[in-house]
Amino acid sequence: MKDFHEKKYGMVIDLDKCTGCGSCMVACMSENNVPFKEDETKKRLSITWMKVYKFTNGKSFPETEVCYLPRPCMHCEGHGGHSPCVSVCPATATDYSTETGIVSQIYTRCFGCRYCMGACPYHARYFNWWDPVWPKGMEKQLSPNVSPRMRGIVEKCSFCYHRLQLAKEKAYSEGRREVRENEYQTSCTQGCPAGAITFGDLINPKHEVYKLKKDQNAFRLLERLGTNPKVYYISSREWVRRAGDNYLAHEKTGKKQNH
Amino acid sequence: MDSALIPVGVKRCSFPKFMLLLGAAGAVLAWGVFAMLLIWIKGLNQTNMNDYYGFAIWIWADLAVIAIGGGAFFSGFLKYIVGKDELKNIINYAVLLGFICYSSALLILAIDIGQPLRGWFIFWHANVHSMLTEVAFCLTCYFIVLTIEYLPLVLENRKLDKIPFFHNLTHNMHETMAVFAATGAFLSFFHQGSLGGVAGVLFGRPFAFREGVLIWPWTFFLFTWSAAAFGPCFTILATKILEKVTGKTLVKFNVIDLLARISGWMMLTYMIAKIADTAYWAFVLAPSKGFDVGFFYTNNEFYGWWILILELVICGIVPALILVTKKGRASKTALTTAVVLAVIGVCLNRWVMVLQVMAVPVMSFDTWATYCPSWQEVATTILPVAYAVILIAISYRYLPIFPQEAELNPIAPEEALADEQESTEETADVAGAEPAAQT
Amino acid sequence: MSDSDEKNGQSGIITLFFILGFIGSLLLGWIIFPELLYSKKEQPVAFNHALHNEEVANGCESCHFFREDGTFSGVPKLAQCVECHEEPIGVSEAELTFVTDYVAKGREVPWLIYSKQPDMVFFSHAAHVKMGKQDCVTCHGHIGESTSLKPYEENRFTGVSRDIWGGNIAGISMDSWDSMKMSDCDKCHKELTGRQTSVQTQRDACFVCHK
Amino acid sequence: MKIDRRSFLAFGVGGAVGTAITPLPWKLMDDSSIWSQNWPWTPVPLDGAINYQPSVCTLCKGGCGINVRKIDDRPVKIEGLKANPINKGGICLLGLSGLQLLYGEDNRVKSPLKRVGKRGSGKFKKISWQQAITEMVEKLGAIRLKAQSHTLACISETELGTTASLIGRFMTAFGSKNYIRTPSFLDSLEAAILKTTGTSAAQVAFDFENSDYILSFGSGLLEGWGSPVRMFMANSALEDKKGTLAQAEPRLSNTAAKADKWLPVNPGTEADLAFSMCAVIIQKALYNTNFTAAATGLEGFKSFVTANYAPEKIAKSTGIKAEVITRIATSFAKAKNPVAVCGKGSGDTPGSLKESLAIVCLNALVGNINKKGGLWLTSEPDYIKWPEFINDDASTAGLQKNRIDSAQSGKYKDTRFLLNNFADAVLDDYEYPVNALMVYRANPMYTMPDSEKVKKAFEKIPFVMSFSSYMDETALYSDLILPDHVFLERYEDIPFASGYTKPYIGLARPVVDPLFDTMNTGDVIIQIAKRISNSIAGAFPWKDYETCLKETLGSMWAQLESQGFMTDQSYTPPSTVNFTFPDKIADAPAIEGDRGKYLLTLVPVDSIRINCGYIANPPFATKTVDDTVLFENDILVEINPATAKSLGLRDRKKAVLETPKGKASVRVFITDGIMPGVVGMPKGLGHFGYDSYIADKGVNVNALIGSLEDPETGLDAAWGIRAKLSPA
Repeated sequence: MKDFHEKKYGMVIDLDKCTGCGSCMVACMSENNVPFKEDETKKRLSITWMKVYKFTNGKSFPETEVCYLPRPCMHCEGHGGHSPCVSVCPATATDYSTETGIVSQIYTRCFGCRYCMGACPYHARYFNWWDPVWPKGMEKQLSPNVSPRMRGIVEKCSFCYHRLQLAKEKAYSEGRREVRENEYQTSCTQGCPAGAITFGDLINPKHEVYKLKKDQNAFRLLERLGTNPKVYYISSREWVRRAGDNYLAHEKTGKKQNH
Repeated sequence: MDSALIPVGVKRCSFPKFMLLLGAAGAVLAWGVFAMLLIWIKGLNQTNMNDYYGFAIWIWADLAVIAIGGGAFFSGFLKYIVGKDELKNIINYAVLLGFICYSSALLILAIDIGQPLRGWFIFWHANVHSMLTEVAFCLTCYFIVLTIEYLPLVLENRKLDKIPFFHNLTHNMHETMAVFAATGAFLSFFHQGSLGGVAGVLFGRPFAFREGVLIWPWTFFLFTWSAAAFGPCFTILATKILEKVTGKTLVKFNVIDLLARISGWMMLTYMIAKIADTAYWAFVLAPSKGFDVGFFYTNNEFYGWWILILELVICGIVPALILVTKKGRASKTALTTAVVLAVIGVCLNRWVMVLQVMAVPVMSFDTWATYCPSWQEVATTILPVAYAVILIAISYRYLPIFPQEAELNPIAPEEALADEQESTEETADVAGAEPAAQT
Repeated sequence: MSDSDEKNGQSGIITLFFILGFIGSLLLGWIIFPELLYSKKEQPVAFNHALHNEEVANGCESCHFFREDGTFSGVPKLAQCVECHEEPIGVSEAELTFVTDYVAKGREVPWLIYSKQPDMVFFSHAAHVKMGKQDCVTCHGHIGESTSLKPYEENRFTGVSRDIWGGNIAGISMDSWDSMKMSDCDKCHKELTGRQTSVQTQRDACFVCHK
Repeated sequence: MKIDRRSFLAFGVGGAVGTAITPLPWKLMDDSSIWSQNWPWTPVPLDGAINYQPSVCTLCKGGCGINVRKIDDRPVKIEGLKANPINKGGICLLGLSGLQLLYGEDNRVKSPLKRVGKRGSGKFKKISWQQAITEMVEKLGAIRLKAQSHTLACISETELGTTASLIGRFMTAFGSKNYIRTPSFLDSLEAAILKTTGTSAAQVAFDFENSDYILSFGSGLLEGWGSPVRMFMANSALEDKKGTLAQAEPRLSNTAAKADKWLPVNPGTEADLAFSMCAVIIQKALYNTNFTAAATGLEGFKSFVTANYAPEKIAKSTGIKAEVITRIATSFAKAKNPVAVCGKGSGDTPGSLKESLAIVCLNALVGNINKKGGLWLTSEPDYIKWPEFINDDASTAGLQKNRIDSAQSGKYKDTRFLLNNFADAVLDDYEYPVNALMVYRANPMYTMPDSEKVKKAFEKIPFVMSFSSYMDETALYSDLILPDHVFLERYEDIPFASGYTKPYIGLARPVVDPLFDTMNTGDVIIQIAKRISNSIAGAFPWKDYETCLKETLGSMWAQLESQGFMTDQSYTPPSTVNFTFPDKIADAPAIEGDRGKYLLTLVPVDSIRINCGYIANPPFATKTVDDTVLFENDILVEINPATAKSLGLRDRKKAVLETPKGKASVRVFITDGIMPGVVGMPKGLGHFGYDSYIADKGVNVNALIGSLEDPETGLDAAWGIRAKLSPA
């Protein structure tokens, strides 16, 4: 069956390489004009489009092992682009593009009902509970390529869509329609010092992600829910792969539902 | 002082006493309005919601008031469509309660959104796939219907009714009320259902997700069914409360009995469906997503098995069984207990379908979310209660809400005679569904 | 005066008042309101597009050019103007103002941009001009042939240029350059590209024109 | 005919009907939503031409290349520079947050300031550069007049590069030997190398990129140790080639989490563990005979380690089972290119000589010194070749005096800097008082252990001058602040990337015009020098800093200017090393504190997400800090569930942490990722300088720990302290 996408941008994150350093988080914040407050320790009120989760194998000292898992928006495809969040937005503020596979969020369309946040099992969506305020002088850092958000709306990772917009402009001015793999990379991919993140077109065999997603240790988060996410993870550790989804005690890791 | 406005043939408390009640309720209302303004001006940071708890007490309140306001559509349905004519003696009050519930729900929604000025986008840029769109449209339409249903009642005020235009309007509206009642029932079926669908379609949330038919998950039908079943209980409860407050019997027992019996059977059938749904979810659906049902009720500080038992058994099967038995209905205590439990039960169901849904972690390495509303949220949630007290008080005092009141509470003969004559004259040409008691 | 006369007179008055209210509100809504809604400002320097157009070799793109990375430069910066206007050319008043107030002081001219979209809009000139082969006039009208700049009007409430909504207060546009609302973009996209990449709207995806 | 209520009603109805068919209500409704979409108080970033400017980041000792994205003249984002050999395009979160350290007005010192209030009160008055320099000249001139040149001291993060060298030269010309560099693990390694190879002033580097087995003794290789981005890449490279990382550390740090083997070792016994591994390697004859044959003293070493460090013997004290020690030692020795590394945490404490010797010996046994994938001895860059100058009598007299910190003479003649002695020296007037102190690229008030003592010492120094760009703790305690440009506003040569094997010079360049009235410290030094005395002026023949820098770099300038860095990637170290195994090693000082009174050991916890150096953590970086580290303004200390149980402590609840140095209110985070009996306390929090986005978050661990003098090097050997923890 031919994929209905023209491009299907996605990510493969190698958890064996991720060191939990947090560069991806700051790379994202500084690229996307993400605001910050004096106190960001209440994590459920803290906007982090890219968030590094830390979890353990649950064993006690000294058998404890730790995994760091960077979580951007998964840009779920769901069934035919009806991702958990896109399908519930009452005002069409979030949408699924078959051109890129990206789940868009239009801040000015959103009126802040937060239904999408309730729908997203990854908690990739964040609400602007406050007006964004930059400490004196710091608003000079804001990039014009990403629109700052106002209070009262939901925002989330856009796969640095503005970078594709810019890459397209460059391609067009050179008479090309196609954007090259290295011309469109997300800020977190570019910033990751461990080189753990790979980004590209999941359905283009020439792209790195196409090969990596087929790794025998590749998995996606909560596949059993049918969210059909576009972010793949690779881990050589079985317990990490198992943590990627929910399993009944007797089930084997990787057992998939039929959809 | 305001005797000219008070319906004929009934007695009301003194005006100062009435004002005292309004004043007390008004103070609470003012507190709620203050909180509401704070939220509109400063934003939703005034709440204790967070990125895990984007839906919280308000959405619960919305779902709950609409569920208990379900008495309006279902009584209307029973009276106008099914033809249970006895219900005319309680339908006014049911409509009033419905009007209060639905206007409250709309107000809470307006507070709940982060950008109220863009609230109309839900209509203008509607996404037809969204349950919330369905909710917004049906809710608004049904609110209009309720307004139309409530309006003739207002116009029946002794003073207003003297204006011929209003008098005729009332008459004509009563004529066509069956049409509105039918429309209301139809709309209600959808929005009660779509409110159920709000949680049921969340396929990223295995605690809430249900399969269903076409675009509607089972919760869609369960919500409609439960609103129809439990809504009348609230109508009965609110009547009981008003009777307690006024110290009068306002509705004859046969009316209550009928409503309670229908409600009881509805509840019983609903409970069967709900238990079947819960069982299928617990043993088939949730496990297919890798969840053991026990997971949803353990490993957290608040949500235990108790909530399931409370909802299904104590506040579900028990009141249903009381209400389907003649003996249960006949006992005042049993009946009251049953309707109280039922109202708690339906509210609890809505709580579970909003707040527990948000609390349950989905990613294996995520944690349970807890939430406790801020005073601003509490105040704005209580606001509708104060508003309801005020509107009920005013309506009861000045409008002929309970057609049987005069009959059940005869007042001193001379007064009554004078009133009687007047009322007979005035109501002479008002035929049909005129609820004013003509004995 | 008989009762009925009085009654007739009374209803006449009521009708009159109704009409007064009706007409008054129409005047208010259609004529006074638009006047109040927009503020008017003159451009800092009188500029003659037609004149410049004759002097330059490459039409609009001589001054409104594409940068090397494909982005569009928009309204020229002072540095560009200085390339020719280091010293006053001619003796017009505007020229003198421009050279003394801006060139000499090294101050950027605070041009008021008619076609400035709100921040959430991403508009790719490259996509439209380079790829789509659209001409400037389609969206910007015949500004290139104008000899003077019209006053800049701004919505007092939203701070957006009037040219986005368009001059017509009812939002009706006759020519393609009359307004620059989302619906205008969308109309053209639908007609010319026919793309249906948005799952929700069956039109072009949101992230094509938004950022 | 009369106008009554009904007429007005009619007017109103007519108006309403009319209004409904005008654009007024609809346009206003639409506009109100457009207004809400463009709230005037939500900033709209200015658009312009995107351009990039390469430079070098100087926020830590990593020396990474950065590429600054600008919109017209306005920097908007810092990215890693692909071409740079150290970070190859990668970047850490501190570097990514760098613009916050440029733009954050409330943290910047925006002009020269003179103290007017009490020390530490933060009351300053703005003065001009002219006034500021005059003030300095007068203060320093007076000291010279009183023949007390030697009482001027300077604390700096580095002694390398043109600016630091200018300051050093100024100190010498002025007549003071008291240029004190802040400590690093390399100091102790340097001493170990001197002891074993006789090579002095060697820079120690590790060829991680080519190693297949990294054995680390508490080094936070992924916590900010060395050049952080290089370390992340090295770890990924190790992952790719299926190499091994073993981490000996009491806590499950990021490094331990990524390690193939985590050895939870009792704090303070890391050296014993390393020697024990030496013993295993020797016992099993797994050592590199080529190397040991060329080396001397193996026999003595053999008998020393086998007698004292047999695995069975030290298993108990270290907490690592004998068979684990044997297994790790064996696999380490059998690896193709193994390397052992030390330097706890991010490497800003020297540690004991014993520990450094232990890892040098481990490396020597496997014969990887100056070999591919091993420990390299490289030399310091030597491009700074300035003409000799003549000291006048005042400076000659000053230079006769010993250093205030006791380094470079007597017992510690081989140690170059001993900042850990500074506070005591000031407070006890060792030989002479400190009359003036200059602080350049350092924040000793915050970073030095035993904050209370440091504060007292500062209070005793009559004149403290800071070159800080930020209102940090030291600046707050200064009498005069002469703010430097920040790294994005100035030229600076960076001749060094911590732990990197290849020769490297990076050039930081101004990517933006200075935002405030600041001045390059190099220029300040030149201007002061020219005015204090003729002889000092004679040592500074340059017009300004930029001239000096260009002259100094000479022919390298052109390439540095165009590329941002210079390197020799083909460099390999001399293959022969004259190595002597030690035959006895002095014990390191025991952890401070009474074991009876203090039942636990407090260890500082380094994290890449919290910069603990002289620059405070910017808001973006702090935003990434977990709520298990910082919650609201409370710091969380890590303890094992067993520890918590024995002390009756509950997760996330408040507790009181007490050490011989002080007391602090904390919360506890209960985790299996730490040994029982150990308390892990995050480093880099508890600033009281800076603005409210940085200050008053948690507690500074340095306030609770002290320093311990290593018996041989005098360097700070402490890592942690005894502590007790009780419920609040």
